[in-house]
Amino acid sequence: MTEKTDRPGEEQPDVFDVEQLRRFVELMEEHDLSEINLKEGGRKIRLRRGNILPAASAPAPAPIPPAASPQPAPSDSAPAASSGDSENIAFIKSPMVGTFYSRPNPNAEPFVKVGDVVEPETTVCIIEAMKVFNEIPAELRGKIVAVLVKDEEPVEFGTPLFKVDTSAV
Amino acid sequence: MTEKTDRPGEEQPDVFDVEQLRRFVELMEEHDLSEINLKEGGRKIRLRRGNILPAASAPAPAPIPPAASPQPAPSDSAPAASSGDSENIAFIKSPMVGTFYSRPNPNAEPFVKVGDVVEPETTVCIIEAMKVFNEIPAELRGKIVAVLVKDEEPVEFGTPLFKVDTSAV
Amino acid sequence: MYKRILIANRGEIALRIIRACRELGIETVAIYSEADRDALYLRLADQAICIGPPKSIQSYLKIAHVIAAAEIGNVEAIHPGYGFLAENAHFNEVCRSCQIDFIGPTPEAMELLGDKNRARDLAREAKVPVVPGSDGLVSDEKEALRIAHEIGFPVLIKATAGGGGKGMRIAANDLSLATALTQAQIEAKAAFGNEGVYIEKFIERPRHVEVQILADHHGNVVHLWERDCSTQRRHQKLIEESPAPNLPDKVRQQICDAAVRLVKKAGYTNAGTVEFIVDRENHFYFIEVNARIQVEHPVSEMVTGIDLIKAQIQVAAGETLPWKQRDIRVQGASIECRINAENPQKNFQPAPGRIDQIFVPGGMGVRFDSHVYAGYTVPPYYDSMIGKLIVHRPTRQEAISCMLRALAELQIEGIPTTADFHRQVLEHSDFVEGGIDTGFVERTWKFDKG
Amino acid sequence: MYKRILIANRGEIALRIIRACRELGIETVAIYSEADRDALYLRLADQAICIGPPKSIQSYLKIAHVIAAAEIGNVEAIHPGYGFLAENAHFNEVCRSCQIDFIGPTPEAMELLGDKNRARDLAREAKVPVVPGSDGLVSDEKEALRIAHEIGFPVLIKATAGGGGKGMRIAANDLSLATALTQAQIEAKAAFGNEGVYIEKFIERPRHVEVQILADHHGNVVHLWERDCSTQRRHQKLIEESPAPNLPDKVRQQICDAAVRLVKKAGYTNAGTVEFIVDRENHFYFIEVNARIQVEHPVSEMVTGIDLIKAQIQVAAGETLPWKQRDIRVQGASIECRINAENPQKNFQPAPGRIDQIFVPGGMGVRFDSHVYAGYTVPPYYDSMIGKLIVHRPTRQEAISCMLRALAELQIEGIPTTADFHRQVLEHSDFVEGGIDTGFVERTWKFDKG
Repeated sequence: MTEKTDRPGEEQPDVFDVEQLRRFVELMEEHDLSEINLKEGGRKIRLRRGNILPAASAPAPAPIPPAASPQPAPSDSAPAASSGDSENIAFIKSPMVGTFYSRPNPNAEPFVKVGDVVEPETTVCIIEAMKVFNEIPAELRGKIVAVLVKDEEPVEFGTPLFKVDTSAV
Repeated sequence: MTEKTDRPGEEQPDVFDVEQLRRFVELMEEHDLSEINLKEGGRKIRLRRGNILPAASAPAPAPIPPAASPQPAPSDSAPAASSGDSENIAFIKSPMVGTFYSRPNPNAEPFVKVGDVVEPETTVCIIEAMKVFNEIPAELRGKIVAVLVKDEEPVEFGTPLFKVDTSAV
Repeated sequence: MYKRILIANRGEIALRIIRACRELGIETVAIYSEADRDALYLRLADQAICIGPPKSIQSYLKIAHVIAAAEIGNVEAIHPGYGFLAENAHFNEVCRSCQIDFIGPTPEAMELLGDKNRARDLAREAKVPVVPGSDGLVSDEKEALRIAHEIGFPVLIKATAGGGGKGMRIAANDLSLATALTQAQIEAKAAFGNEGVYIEKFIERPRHVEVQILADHHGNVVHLWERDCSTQRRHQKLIEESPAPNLPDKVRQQICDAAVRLVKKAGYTNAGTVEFIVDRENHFYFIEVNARIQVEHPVSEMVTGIDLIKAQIQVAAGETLPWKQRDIRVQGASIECRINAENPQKNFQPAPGRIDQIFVPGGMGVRFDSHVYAGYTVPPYYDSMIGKLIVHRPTRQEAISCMLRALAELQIEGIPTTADFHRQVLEHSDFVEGGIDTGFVERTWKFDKG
Repeated sequence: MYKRILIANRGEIALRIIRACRELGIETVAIYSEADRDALYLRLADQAICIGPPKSIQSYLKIAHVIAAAEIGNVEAIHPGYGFLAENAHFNEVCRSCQIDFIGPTPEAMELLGDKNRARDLAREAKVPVVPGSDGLVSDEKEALRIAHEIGFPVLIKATAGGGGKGMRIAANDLSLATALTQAQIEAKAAFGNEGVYIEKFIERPRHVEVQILADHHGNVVHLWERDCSTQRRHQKLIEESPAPNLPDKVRQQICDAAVRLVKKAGYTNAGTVEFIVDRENHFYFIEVNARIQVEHPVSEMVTGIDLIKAQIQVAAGETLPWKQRDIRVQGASIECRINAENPQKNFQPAPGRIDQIFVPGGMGVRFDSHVYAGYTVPPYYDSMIGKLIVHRPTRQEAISCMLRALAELQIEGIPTTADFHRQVLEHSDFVEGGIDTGFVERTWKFDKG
């Protein structure tokens, strides 16, 4: 941002701002980060959470194969949309258990396809549960990079449905 | 307080501000942080909490008091003589379970007392087991610094009997 | 028999049901909230489906999500366990409308027995004793006296709109009754804007005795004898046992027969519990029916040898009960201690957190039903029970000795538990002698006011 | 009754004995080698004494050290468990000379039964069948034929100086007998410099059936029925059960009666096991007596409800057996799997090391006797058994289902175990049908040659 500030500008909180740190920590908790490392010029913030030696303190799961969940379990707990592995990649996740439909009816076009740009209120799919067809909004803005679930596939709460590039808009 | 701060603005707390630190620590406790590292120009704060080392992998013993062993359990497994806490301090340990006698008979002088210099073959005490009186040799060379067991006290295998300064000879 | 069922619960009871299913060769679908994602018992299920965030209201209590999981899991039946949706007649109805068997009673039987007044009426019809009292409201002293003389002192005057002890008075004789009546009416009026009160017999130092019932869909009802659950704190059961100590055989038989009569009258099916209070003279009074499996079911399993969860599933699938009443005999004595992640020093405040280390008790006569392990984190969202320690020995005295040694063995590090408090209770002479009442724990141990 | 006893053993059996003592109100002194210093079960003892370095020969087998520990621990009796000094008649003698009760038989009975020839003679006197054969050496073909016809083919020709299968031949008829005799003599001569051979009946595909005995010091002897331990690999028992499947009631009764006759004849006291082999026609033959408690004792405890370790202590202290034979009834079926820290993929090579994580099976019908826990390191100095998984259900079929689900639950990380191999055995149709023989495991699974 600024080239060289030992001296933060008006709105810029300094590194010792507890409220800012609290927001970082909440961010870490929300996303189960173990470390944050920030540095700009002489300013540097580094935060670490949890056990330092994770191998010993967090035993690996039992050797039997994990109970069949059709999709890989998402690692964070944000219910609908949250940032993914890279800064600009996010996922639209299923807010409920049910069956995924990419289009309003078998003869229609899909709600969205790769390359489409979605707005938060754009309907991206239908999740059917108990005979109710729930239209699912994107809840974020970005470009669809991948559709992760096939038509009529069952999805759990939290199953990633679409991969979205949020920098592309 | 500090002579030369990069940017000691009026309201800006310096790194030594206890109230600020207290808030950092509260933040750490609240969120189970193990470390905070802050740096700005020459200002730097680093806080760490909890066990960094592999405490997690070696669980502490159960909370019930350890089963009564009359002496503190020695931490190494050398049977008779081994180096102690300092390089020149060694212990003569009991090579068997039994009852400790410091003297050949109740009217005699002790085999050794504090200040005596012992040779490896010097008899330092008797351990009685099954009515057999076993003369115990020092098995090292040094000056007796302390007698760690009282007459007729029971000893286990490995119980330290004498503290010996091996540099004193 | 079912091929695949869904378990609409979590923790030890979910594991308990998975165990029964594995032994029966039935596949299981487990559901879990995000807070339970890492629980090891999920790995023992054939499929595990995440149904929502940690809060129960958004996950384990969310009927639409549970049903949707049953649909995508392709199950024939749902076992609700205890708590959560287990006694929710609406959920029970929804299961039926979706053609999924609910492993429990019908919605109608559940609703009937869930209404305390209707259950009480039903008990009267089935000649099951209920706590004697006025049939309706009592307004004047004369009527109050007549009723009190009829049912015998001491009597309890209770506000019809009441709750929390407000508008409640005990009267031991004619003189105090008049005062108590007026006071209760004034207090009730002030507290609830309704001065209506009624009178019932005050049962002093009652024991809590309950009868385990099993009923199939072919008209067969058996009981698995009784449990004594008098060791309570704030109406929370701490220790349960079977048989009830010092209960005369004749009374035991009468209570169990009464429970069967009531359940038959209600057209009840599957497992259930009929709860009674028993006074110092061994008169018993019906209180309510729990239309589900209960936490304390293992003590009945131990003394009868019958696996209640398996029986629930078999009965729900339409099988006939394989036992006649005469086949069901009590052998020895069984005790259960509920091990809770709570701090007895701090008024039993729940203490969720990470279990750093655990040594699980074992050996002759010991059963530990628990989903926890070293490294497991007890989440703060649900109840604090982390396991049930159950013993079964030939005599009650041996069962107490066995429980004491098992409690000493149960080493849990990282969070406080109630294990040590249980030891104090089990070593108390009143408990050892048998027949304590429901007020025993609170009279004997002083707790900080929470 | 004793106030304080010493446990001259380690691991699960030490914990088993501590458990029994705690329930009886007896104080315990545990001994340990430096390799076992951190074991949690030591904390359950009232005193723990280090008696030597890791190697058993310098610690658990060192009589002087064990006795010295008993002296400084001020105990009245020693329980030897199994293995180590449990069947050492000299140790037994030393205990007596030190006025410390040995919890087991007298040294005389131990010595008598420890000598296989004397035990075999005793069995004949007690009219207990032994494997038929020549009374002494056989040198010519004519005599060999006479004996073979007397005892019936097939017969086994064995070198008197033999061992390891050398000088051993099986003959199924007259023709092969002549050849076999000559070959065995030549081979024996070459291998041992002694051509002496004898003949005994060859028992094809035998089952291993053993009878649990309890005898007090007042002439009372009872049996706790039989166990089947035919699931073996290299003469190591893997799975034990009670009752023996498919054993006719009449034979079961005859075997148990024979065991009692033998034990009475030997003047035996305390717990013991009389071992038999049973052929395909259910003829049984005495093999030997194990003058101690055995690893597999829990299956008898489960089906009879009798705590054998407590009984051992009570009998040693001079109490009279509280049961008559008619009081001891078998209920249901019990199976035990020995869980060893071994790698079945590598010819069951012992695999000591750290147990990073363990989930202990529980629930209805499951007992796990083990001293291990998450973070425990299995030392390389002793046998590889880390626990015994035991189930007890109304029928054998249910017991197998229960064991299979318990084995699936038993999650151990960090070291390989035999748990999965047990599942294969329990799922094999020959095992499920009951009545496998001692060669079953080695015939059915091919192991790498170790």
